[in-house]
This record gives sequence, C-alpha cells and structure tokens, in this order.
Amino acid sequence: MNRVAAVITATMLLIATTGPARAQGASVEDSIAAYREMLADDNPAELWEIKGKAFWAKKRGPKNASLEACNLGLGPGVVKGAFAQLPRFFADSGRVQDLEMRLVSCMIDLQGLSRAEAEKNHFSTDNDASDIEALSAWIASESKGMPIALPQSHPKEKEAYAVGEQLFHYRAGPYDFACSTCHSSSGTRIRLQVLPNLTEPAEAKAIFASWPAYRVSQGTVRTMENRITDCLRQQRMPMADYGSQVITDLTVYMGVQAAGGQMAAPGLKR
Amino acid sequence: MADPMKIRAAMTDDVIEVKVLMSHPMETGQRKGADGAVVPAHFIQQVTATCNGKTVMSAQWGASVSKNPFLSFKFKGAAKGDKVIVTWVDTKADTRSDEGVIA
Amino acid sequence: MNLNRRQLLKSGGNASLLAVLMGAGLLKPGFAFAADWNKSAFSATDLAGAIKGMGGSEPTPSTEISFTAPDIAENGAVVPVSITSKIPNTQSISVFVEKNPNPLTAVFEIAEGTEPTITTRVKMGQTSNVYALVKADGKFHSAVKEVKVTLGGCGG
Amino acid sequence: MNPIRKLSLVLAVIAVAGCAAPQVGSEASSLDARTAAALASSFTGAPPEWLQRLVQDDVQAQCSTARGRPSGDVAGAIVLSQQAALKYPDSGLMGDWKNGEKIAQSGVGLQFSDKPGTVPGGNCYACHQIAKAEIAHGTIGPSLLGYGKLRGQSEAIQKYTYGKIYNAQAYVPCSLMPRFGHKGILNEQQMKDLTALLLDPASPVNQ
Repeated sequence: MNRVAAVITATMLLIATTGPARAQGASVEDSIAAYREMLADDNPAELWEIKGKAFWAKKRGPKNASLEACNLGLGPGVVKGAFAQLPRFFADSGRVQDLEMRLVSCMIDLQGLSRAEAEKNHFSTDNDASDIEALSAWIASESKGMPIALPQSHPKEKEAYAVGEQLFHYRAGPYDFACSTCHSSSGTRIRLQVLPNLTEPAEAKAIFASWPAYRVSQGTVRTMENRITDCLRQQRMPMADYGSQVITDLTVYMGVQAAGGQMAAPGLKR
Repeated sequence: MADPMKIRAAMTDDVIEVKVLMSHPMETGQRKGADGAVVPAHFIQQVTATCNGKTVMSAQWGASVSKNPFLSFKFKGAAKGDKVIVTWVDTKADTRSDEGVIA
Repeated sequence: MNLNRRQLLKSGGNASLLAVLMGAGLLKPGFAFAADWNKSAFSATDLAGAIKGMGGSEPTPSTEISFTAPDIAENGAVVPVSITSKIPNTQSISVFVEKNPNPLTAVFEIAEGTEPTITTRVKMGQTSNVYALVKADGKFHSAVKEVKVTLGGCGG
Repeated sequence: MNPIRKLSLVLAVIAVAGCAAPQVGSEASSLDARTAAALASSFTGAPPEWLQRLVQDDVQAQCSTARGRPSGDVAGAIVLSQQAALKYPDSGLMGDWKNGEKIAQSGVGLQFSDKPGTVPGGNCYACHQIAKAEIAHGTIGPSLLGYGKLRGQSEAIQKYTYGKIYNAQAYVPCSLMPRFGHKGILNEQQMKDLTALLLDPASPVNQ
C-alpha cells in the first residue's frame, strides 16, 4: 500500500468506527451523572473546612502569630471572596501567587516559619494531614457563590496567562502529551470520566469553580497544585516543584478562561 | 484525638433529618500502604445518636463503610433548639462525641 | 464498670457524660463495644452467615423496601446507598455487599420514634450485588441491586 | 527554525547543563523564552535525566505550534518522516490477544510514581472502546469494537494495525495517540499482542 492510500484508508477506518462509542456512551454517562448527583450534598470536605478555619486562627511559629493578618489579596485578614481572585500579583513578593503560595508567604512572614516548615505536608499522605489542604478548603468555601475574577491588570498577571496558554498546548515527553491532549475538545471521556474542555469558557468555569475538592479515590481534599502535579505525572512529565511557575501559570490560564464562573469549591470529585 | 464531626439537624413538619459527616480513615485491614505493608484494620464499630436523653439511632459498622463516613437518618419527638448528640467508638477504642442543634 | 456503661448505652444514656468518662480513662470503650459488636455477623462471608449472626434465617424478597444505589459507581471507595422500609415494625436496616471480603457493612437499629430510613456510603471492592436487609417482627426481608464498580481515571 | 523548536533547544541546553537561567537567542520570541524559562525553573527537584522529557522533538514542536491542526505542508512532512521511521518485527505481526487485552487494560508505566522496573501498559481503554464487556472505556479515540471483523486479517491490515500502534502519526499527523513503538513505550512483543487483540477472530474485539 502506498503512503497516500494508507492515509486515506486510515481516515476512512476512523470515520467508519466513530459512531458506536458515542451512542453507547450516553447511558453510561447518565449513570455516572446519577451517581454524582447522589453524592452532590454532604461533602466530606466540610470536615476540612472546620479544621482549616481553626488553623487560620491558631498561633504558631517563632513569632507565635496566627494567619489572621494574612493578606490574600483583598487586604490583611480579608478571607471572604479572596479565593475567587487568586492567583494574582502580590507587590510584597513580586510574584503572581496562588492561594497555596500566598499561605506559605504568610507563614514565613507572619509566623516566622522557614519555607520547609511552611510547605511541610503540603499534599497530605495517609499518616500526615495537611494544614494547607484544610486551609484551602475553608478559604475556598468563603468564596462560594462569588464570580471568578482573576485580575489581569499587572504585566506579570498577563504574562502568567500567556505563558500558561503556551504550556497548556506544550506537547512533550514519551507520550507526546500536553494538557490540551485531553482538555481541548468537548464531550470526550477517559475511561468513564468526562473530560472538561478547558479552552471552552463554559466548561472551564465549572471546573475552576470546583477546586479544591474532596477526592473520593484519595479520601482527602486536594488542591489545584495537587491536581496539576498529578496531570503532569500522568503526562509522564517530571514531578513539578511545589509552587512552581508552570503550575501557577497553568492555574492563571484556567482561571482567566473561567472568568465569571460561580465559585462552588470545595467540590467533590472521583 | 479524633477530628470533630459535622452534624446537621433540620426539622420539617415534625420530622428531624440528621446528617452526620465523621472524620475517620475506616481502614479495612486489607489495604497496602505506600511502603507495601498491610495497613492494620481501624474502623468505627459503633455509632449512637441521642436527643434529650433518648437514643434515636444506634448502629454497628464493619470496615466497609466509606472513609470519612456519612450517615443520615430521621426521627420524631424533638423540637427546634434541641441538641442531637452523636458518639462513635472505633476498633482502637478511640471515641468522639459532638452535637448539633436542631434548626 | 463495663456493665454499667453498656446499660447506659442500652438505656440511651447520656452520651456526653459517656464521652467525659471515656476521656477521663474511667471507661475502656473498646472492651465493652467489642462485646456489643456483632462479631459473628460482621465476620460472615455470605448472606446466610451474616443473617444467622443477627439471629435470623433466610430473608424474604420484599417490594416494601425502597433501595437506592447507583447502577455504576464511578469509584468503589464511595458508593451511596439509601434504604427506606415500609414494612411495619421495622427493627433494623442493614447493608450487605456480597463480594466484599466481609460483606456485612452496617446494621442500623431503628428505635421507637425513628423513621425506618437511612442513607450512608459504603466501599465496594468490585462489581457486586448489594442487599438491603430489613428486620421486622424478628423476620428478615431483602431487596437487592447490582452496582457496577468501574476502573477510573488515567489508569495509573 | 520555528520558535517552539528553538525553545526546545534552549531547554535541551538547560537540561544538559543543569542550570536554571536559560540562555535565549535574541531572535527567539520573548513569549517562547519566558515559557522555556518557566519550564526550566519548575522541575528543580526532578532527576536530571527526567528533564530531557521536557525537550520537544520536531513533531511535538510542530504539533504544539499548530495547536494540533498542522497545515497541509507540515502535516504531509510529519506523515512522511514518521512513515520513514516505522520499524516492523522480523517475523510475524500477530501475538497473543489474551496478553494484548491485559496490556490494553494497564495504564501504568513511565510515571514518576511508578516503581522502577514497572512494565508500561498501553492503557488503550483510557481512550478506546475495545471489548464489549469493558464498559469503562474512553471516547477520545474511535471505538475499536469489531475492528478485525470489519477489516479481515490480510498482511496489509496487519501491517497497518501494527504500524498505527507503533507510530500513529505515520498515518494521522498530530494524532493524540502516543507513538508506542517510536518512543519505546511498548516493546515489539507487546505491540504484536495488541495487533492480535484487534485482529484475531477469537479476540473479544471481534465477537
């Protein structure tokens, strides 16, 4: 078979077999939707919210201070609505920071912790709970119902978006995967999980609004840092540093795509 | 010490619906941890709920109840403002008791 | 002491008082509950054994049990189940997951004044029949539903 | 040279030199340079050999630039270069479909979370419907139910099937499917077993 014929044959075979999967998929997807509906209320993440709220007020570190004076972007101590506008640029750190990096900054500046101490257990394990996961759950819940509105006025915020978009489409690694491999078309699934098309604002809104989330497969609240790290792992990329620029920029890209969405975190995920 | 529960109790007509989330690993004793060793069983065995000194729910659980368990039940015979007290005890004899006010 | 404690519980004793006593180390709850906990039923590996452990025999299939569980569980770690009994004099409601290593999952005693309805979430290791068991007037009744547990995510 | 390719070279330099600050050629666009800098600064805890994975090959760079929709010229060039790189086993293209089914189910391999020595799977079900019994299948790729029944088992079909698994981009430029042979994800026997899974009349695919 010559090459052109091979391409044509391949295309024809592709067309001939695209139908059944979609048709058969509908009832399975309905079942999954019904399952999710049964779990929609009574999110175990509420247990993390309780812990996170207490942790915000708890004094610790060499300065024996709480986080209550932490500036999450709307002024020192303002929690209500702050998460809906993160990540954003902070003049004191000179960086665009997501919630987690901002909390780390506050732990260092206000409580006098070292970076290592502040970032300890940032992703919880079986034996070690994560203060940051609990704080994230509570702080996110304080933005429920508010519109996603990441600022894009500072040049570094614009740059984070632009670089984030490049990174989103950056194919590399042994599998040739980019974020866009799974997240740039609508209505497809991996196994039974419907994949959000993050280039489509309506879908980006729903997804961005629902992180951090309680993951039933892991029995804990996971943050967006964790979700992106895990996506990169499944893309067969190296392990990203906690708070790395790649993660921040991808978060900004998704968050700006999701502008106007209604915050509903913490969510409940597989 | 175990983390607090989240207890919600809401009255509609004369029926009180109680919803409880508990913080617990509910280890089955079948799972292997990151180090490859079997994680010992550790789960809530007994749950009781009382209201005004009366038991309104008592349950025995095995290891197959989900991690960070959820439980919902309904009872009659109490008023708004009354307290529902939920207590659990697990296989390590750890226990936790919290209360929710009927709204 | 254990006996007192058990009596307290059985009579619907003051739970916060109990918690205080346990916290003060005056009560050793593990021993008392180990005695209360129905080990033979929870260790049974089949439906007949579990019901025997609960002092019953062969359940009768009943349409008076409303049993809600998903057709497909996206993750077996959390499978929501709701059971409501319309059978008069319902004494207890239980959940039994046939293919779990220890299938009996939970037994809820329905006290006087408590509605015969419960919702909880259970773990399933694989696709299995799930039974809702209702004890009423000392007899067992059942409803069954198959829940498919699927592989999820990116597979690694 | 296209800008993304240049970015890859920048990264390659960084990966090899192990330094954090990228050396950017003056003609590279500043956005690409900043993207390269973001990549270069974000994986400092990873072993050096892993950093090579961030470096794009030609096809990856072209497909990224084209956002997955290459122009006719680029598409043609990709197909030609990838066809030229196809390698077939010395003898036989059909392995054991039973092993193939296991490979299709397995999604592990080449992740930083995998234990050393983990044999990578194909994870075919993540994207394709394959055997009817497995309801947990993805839809990113087309359904492969009845694949062999539809096409028969001619040598040409065997070759096409094996080749598609080996390097999907030899047929569909910028295909989302990993190039399992080209990138050394699966070995020859595994790809033969998958070919059998799709073509063997006894395979559940063709029931």
